[in-house]
Amino acid sequence: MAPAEATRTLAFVEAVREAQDLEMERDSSVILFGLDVDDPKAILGTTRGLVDKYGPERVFGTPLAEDAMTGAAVGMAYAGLRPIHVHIRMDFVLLAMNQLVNMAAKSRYMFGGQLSVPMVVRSMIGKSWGQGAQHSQSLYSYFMHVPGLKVVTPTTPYDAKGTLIAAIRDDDPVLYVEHRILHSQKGPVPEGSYTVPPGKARITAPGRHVTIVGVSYMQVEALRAHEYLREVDIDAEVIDPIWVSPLDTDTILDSARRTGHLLVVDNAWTTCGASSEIVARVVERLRPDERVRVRRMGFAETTCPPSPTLEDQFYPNGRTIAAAAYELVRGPGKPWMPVEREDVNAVSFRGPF
Amino acid sequence: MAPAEATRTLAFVEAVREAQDLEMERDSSVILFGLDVDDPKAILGTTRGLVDKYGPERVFGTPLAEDAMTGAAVGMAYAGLRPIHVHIRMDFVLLAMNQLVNMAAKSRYMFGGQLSVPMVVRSMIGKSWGQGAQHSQSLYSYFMHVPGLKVVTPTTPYDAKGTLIAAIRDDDPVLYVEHRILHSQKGPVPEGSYTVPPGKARITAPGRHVTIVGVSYMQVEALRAHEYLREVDIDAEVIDPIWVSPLDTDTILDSARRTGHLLVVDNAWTTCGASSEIVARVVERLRPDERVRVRRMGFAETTCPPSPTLEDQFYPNGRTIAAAAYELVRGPGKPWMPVEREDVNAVSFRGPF
Amino acid sequence: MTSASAVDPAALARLFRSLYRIRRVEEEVARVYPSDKIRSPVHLSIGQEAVAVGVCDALRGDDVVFGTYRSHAMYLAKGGDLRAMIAELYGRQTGCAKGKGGSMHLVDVAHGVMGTSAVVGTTIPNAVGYAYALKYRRSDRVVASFFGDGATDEGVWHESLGFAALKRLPIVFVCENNLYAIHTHQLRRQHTGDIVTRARSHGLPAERIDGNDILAIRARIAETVAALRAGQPGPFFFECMTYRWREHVGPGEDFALGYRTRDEADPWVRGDQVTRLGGMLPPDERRRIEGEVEAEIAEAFAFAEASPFPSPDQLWTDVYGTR
Amino acid sequence: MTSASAVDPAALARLFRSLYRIRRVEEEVARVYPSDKIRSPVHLSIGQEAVAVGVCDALRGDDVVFGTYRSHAMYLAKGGDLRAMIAELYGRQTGCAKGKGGSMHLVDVAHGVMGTSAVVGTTIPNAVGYAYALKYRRSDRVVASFFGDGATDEGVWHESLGFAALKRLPIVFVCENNLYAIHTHQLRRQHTGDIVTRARSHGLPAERIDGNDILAIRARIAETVAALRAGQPGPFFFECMTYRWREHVGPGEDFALGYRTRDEADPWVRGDQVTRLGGMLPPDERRRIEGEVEAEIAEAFAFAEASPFPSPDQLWTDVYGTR
Ligand SMILES: Cc1ncc(C[n+]2csc(CCOP(=O)(O)OP(=O)(O)O)c2C)c(N)n1
Ligand SMILES: Cc1ncc(C[n+]2csc(CCOP(=O)(O)OP(=O)(O)O)c2C)c(N)n1
Ligand SMILES: [Mg+2]
Ligand SMILES: [Mg+2]
Repeated sequence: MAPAEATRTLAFVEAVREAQDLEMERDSSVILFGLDVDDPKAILGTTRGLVDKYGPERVFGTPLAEDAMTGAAVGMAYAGLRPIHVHIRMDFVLLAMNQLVNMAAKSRYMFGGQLSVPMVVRSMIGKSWGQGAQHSQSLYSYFMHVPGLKVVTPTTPYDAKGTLIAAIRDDDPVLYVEHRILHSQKGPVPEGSYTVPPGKARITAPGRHVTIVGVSYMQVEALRAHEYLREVDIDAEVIDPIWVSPLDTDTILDSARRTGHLLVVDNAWTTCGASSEIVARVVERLRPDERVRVRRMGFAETTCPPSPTLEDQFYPNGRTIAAAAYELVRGPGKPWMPVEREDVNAVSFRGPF
Repeated sequence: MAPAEATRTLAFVEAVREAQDLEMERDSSVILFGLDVDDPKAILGTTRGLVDKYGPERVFGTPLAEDAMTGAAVGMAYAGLRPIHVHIRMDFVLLAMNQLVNMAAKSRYMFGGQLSVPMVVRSMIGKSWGQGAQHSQSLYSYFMHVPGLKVVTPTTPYDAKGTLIAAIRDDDPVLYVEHRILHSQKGPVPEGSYTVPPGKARITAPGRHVTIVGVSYMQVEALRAHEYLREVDIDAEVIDPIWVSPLDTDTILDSARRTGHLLVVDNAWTTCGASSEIVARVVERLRPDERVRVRRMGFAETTCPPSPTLEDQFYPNGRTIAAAAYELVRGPGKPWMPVEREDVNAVSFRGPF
Repeated sequence: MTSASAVDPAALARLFRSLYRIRRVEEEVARVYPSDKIRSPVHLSIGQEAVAVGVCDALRGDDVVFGTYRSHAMYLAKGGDLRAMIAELYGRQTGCAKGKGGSMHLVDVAHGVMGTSAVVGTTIPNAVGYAYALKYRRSDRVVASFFGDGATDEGVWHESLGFAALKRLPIVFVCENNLYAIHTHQLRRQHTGDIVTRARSHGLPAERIDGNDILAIRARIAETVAALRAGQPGPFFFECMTYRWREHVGPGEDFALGYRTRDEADPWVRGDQVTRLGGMLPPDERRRIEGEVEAEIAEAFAFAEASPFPSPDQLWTDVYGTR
Repeated sequence: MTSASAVDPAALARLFRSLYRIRRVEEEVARVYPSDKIRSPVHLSIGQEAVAVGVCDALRGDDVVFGTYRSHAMYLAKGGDLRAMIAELYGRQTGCAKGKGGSMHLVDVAHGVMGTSAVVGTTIPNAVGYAYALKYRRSDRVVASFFGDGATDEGVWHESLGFAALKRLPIVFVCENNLYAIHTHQLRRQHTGDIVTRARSHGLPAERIDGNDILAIRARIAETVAALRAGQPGPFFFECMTYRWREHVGPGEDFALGYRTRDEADPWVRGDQVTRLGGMLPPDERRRIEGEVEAEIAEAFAFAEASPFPSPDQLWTDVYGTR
């Protein structure tokens, strides 16, 4: 579906809300539930007004019962509904792994195509303000690992809306991963319906010297790195995969071939994460005569610490990404680290939780 | 600890049993539990006799309550015990993800070193005889992803015993992953205690032309490929990582540098799996002037089908691995596939379950 | 035991046919098994058929059921296609899941068999979600969720009952309590064996039906389903006591293992519902039914054997719906 | 309410000190919060202190407790170090978790505070496992497991109670029922609010203690712990009714949100146990205690402010024990 032109600026939160609203208006099989979706805070505003508009049968809070509620979503999907199940932290999805991996992912296959599971699981990655060990994880690689699931990590309000509409209409289970820091970001969002369908990445800044893939919130930091790198005449191409499963390897591979350097920055641990997958796919597909130098960045291989001095080091940021890209392009031995700039500033976060 | 000399041949199952027996004899803090560990089948024999020897307080079956029993193991470990928790299928560990990832992995860190979690989770990967979608998964990459956990995938009776003893004595949570097809394999196993400590891979067949890393059961198939490849004068070096976390990148990197070709064969899906991690680590560490051609193999990117004709294609095997290694070394365009040989035979499996 | 006079002859014949058919299908599976033609773990319901048949006979064709890896009985009782089931066990293209499910994942959506799972407890919340959808759609259809006593150990059982009670869903929970989870007796897993009280604590009516009595089961489920269709809020819970005659998985007996005795089994075998209902029928009607069933079974096994294995490209289909 | 005469004066003073200290620490946290010196989500127990203080006063120093992200009260009541707690909230190296835990992961093993978790329900089985270890070691120590009404929605709550009952473990489960999980009332999550009956269905004694009454709580827990130490088998379950005065997370009130009313809160505020116990003390003893506590709190905040942040290399320590 071709998007209408964007005549307005919306926050990410609003884009999510609107996508759900439009789809619920359009299709009575879409229902929305999860802990606190109907409470006064309305999941950071992403479900604001929906219970009033669609009633408590279509929009409802649940008991604290992640496993059963995920299983219920699967059963609703069997029955022809299109449930959206919301978790305010991705960390809680660990309680729902059995249903997601053993049932949602496998139903279509193990029932020989007799059943399908058109459901969406929305979950949010936390960061900052001392949320620490259990409120900061980005576990999307778990779902990339398993055939039968799709995973999307939108980073702009435009994509937030378009991918959510695509996810709701998709006949497969989709993990829709929001980053709390992105929630407040604003951007152009067309009115009406449009989809940003699975499997297509976007070049968010064209460049010649190095390809930087930024996943989820790290897309923002990758764009900052792009700015910093201009200072040293490095022209970075930045790519947002948007959907990490199915993953658009072609766009990334094509870019890496052109620049000869690939830096994948993930908002997650690198080990067995999206960054290792992207690197592996690219190098595996290079022809014998091709070379691309590669590097991954992600969370430090530690638990996430709440103390600000430690947390600063836990995450990659525009400057450390720029430094890594510099080293990749110019070689080791002459390190460079940009000085922090006001105009390439970090977003800060102090709740709400 | 230096291993005594191996004067006997034991089955993998027996090696596992003996490791537990020795450690329980040595240290009263070691206790063993899980569904059916005390039943007549004794987890394929791996817990045979232990309840009689150590009593029902130290060796006990549990309710079907994977989440709470994993949490209980964490609490026992806090209290100074060294619990071994057994799952007859790794697929069931999906019910225990919250405790493993949010508590076991993170306790030491998030409690500032005040608590530690010396526990072992044994779980088994199923294969064949139509076990299908939910009895065949190898989810170890989930645990490689998360700092604070260790993961071991032994493939010989010798390593089964030595790594299990190391895991029990380790002060961190260890996922000990057994493959059902390996359970019946026999090999030399020293009497008495010895450890095969974390972080050291083994070259199981030296070679010059291509490095084949085989993880878990795929180690057996990699060794078969090694045999087939002799037919075409390709001398494959085969490596068993043994511990996938911490992973011995050095040994693999060193080999890949020598052979110039790296084929990683995992007993799991490739996407965000151990194979993508191994490939990414190796290529990331190559110097600008070095080249290694890489390729991954693993489960087909589908759900595991029970029907034999489909299952055959789902898994890599000695012949398909040899064919892939051949292509990697000799280049595309002249494919070769060895003819099945009796003397390089597949193990077959028909239960017990 | 519910007296036979309460049941009309047509129903009696129907129930007997279903019981006998399931028993004989599973005996045939067990007979064929050593030939390695069925390369799939089989969890037989022999001895337990009365629960599935009693419950499903009280359901309508468009009602739906959810079960476990031990669901041959439920599948057949609900009307699942016999040929497709045997072909599935044989791993053939013509199987109900095209050879991609196996014995533990029987399905027949057209007849309301909504899927079965190898992971204990897993289909219980699926059934609850389906019931939510029915209520949301103002349907008068109902859901039956089958599971073993072992599943009641799991947290998800509680969560599922709690949510079903909270939303007053049109679902009947059916616990097939055969006293064991694999080889472990219920009382070695639960401090109190009183499952009904635990169910009730979530705020739903719950009762136990003793004696593996098909007529009692059928009567109570029929009343309950009628109430649900008439708009009475659910859910309802039934614990049906029963007994597995064969080993947990596989074709044989397992008394030699020592975890249970033949003495324990004896009263259940004596109370066998196939024999009981057979005895309630006129002998020639019984013979006629038996003959028809035998022919049907022979034909189904022949069909399975003659069916092709899935072609290699089938590995890659049914992974995703939208590409 | 349990009458004051039943409690000796020393105990009264001790309980008041503990209540007052927790109240004032949290008020101080709330006061400092807008300065952004505490960069950590805070879940205050203000209004609920009586449960933690009543329970912990009945425990021995070497008994252990497990709690939730809302555990300032439990931590302090059990004897957790105040300075280390405030430093942890400030993210400092001197914090109880060296700045690696934050407000939601308080710990003080030397004083039996065995850890708290941000994921609801998660420490309940940890507490059960610890109790298993105590029983295995023939210890006379006991475990108290604290959690909210929300945690009783979770399957793991049932699984944990079931296993504790099966193994007769020396553990006291303490449900702090403040009627809400975040903004959602218990009766919008549970068809019946009768948590005690659900607990009991697992085969353990369970009772409800109304009115946030610290003396009643302390008396019942003391009796229970004495019985456990005397060898009576556990577990025991208590549902302690209480009420959160402030918002779910953060320093302020939240009546403006509209999910609950001041009218609902009023009786709880009138029954405030800090005021009640303060009123039972001789005025100058009360003033002396208050003065000492204020000084201690001021010192603890000053200590935290003066403490260094963790050095960068601290990021990498405490990930693994054995390398
Ligand atoms: C979550 C989970 N844990 C463990 C198992 C292993 N297992 C397979 S069947 C079974 C027993 C289940 O007993 P019950 O629910 O009573 O069903 P029955 O086999 O008696 O029909 C167990 C423990 C499993 N399949 N799933
Ligand atoms: C497993 C899980 N699900 C959801 C949440 C989000 N959450 C945080 S606190 C909370 C409410 C818990 O209520 P209760 O157990 O009654 O404790 P209280 O906050 O009232 O002390 C919820 C739902 C969580 N932290 N963990
Ligand atoms: Mg059973
Ligand atoms: Mg509460």
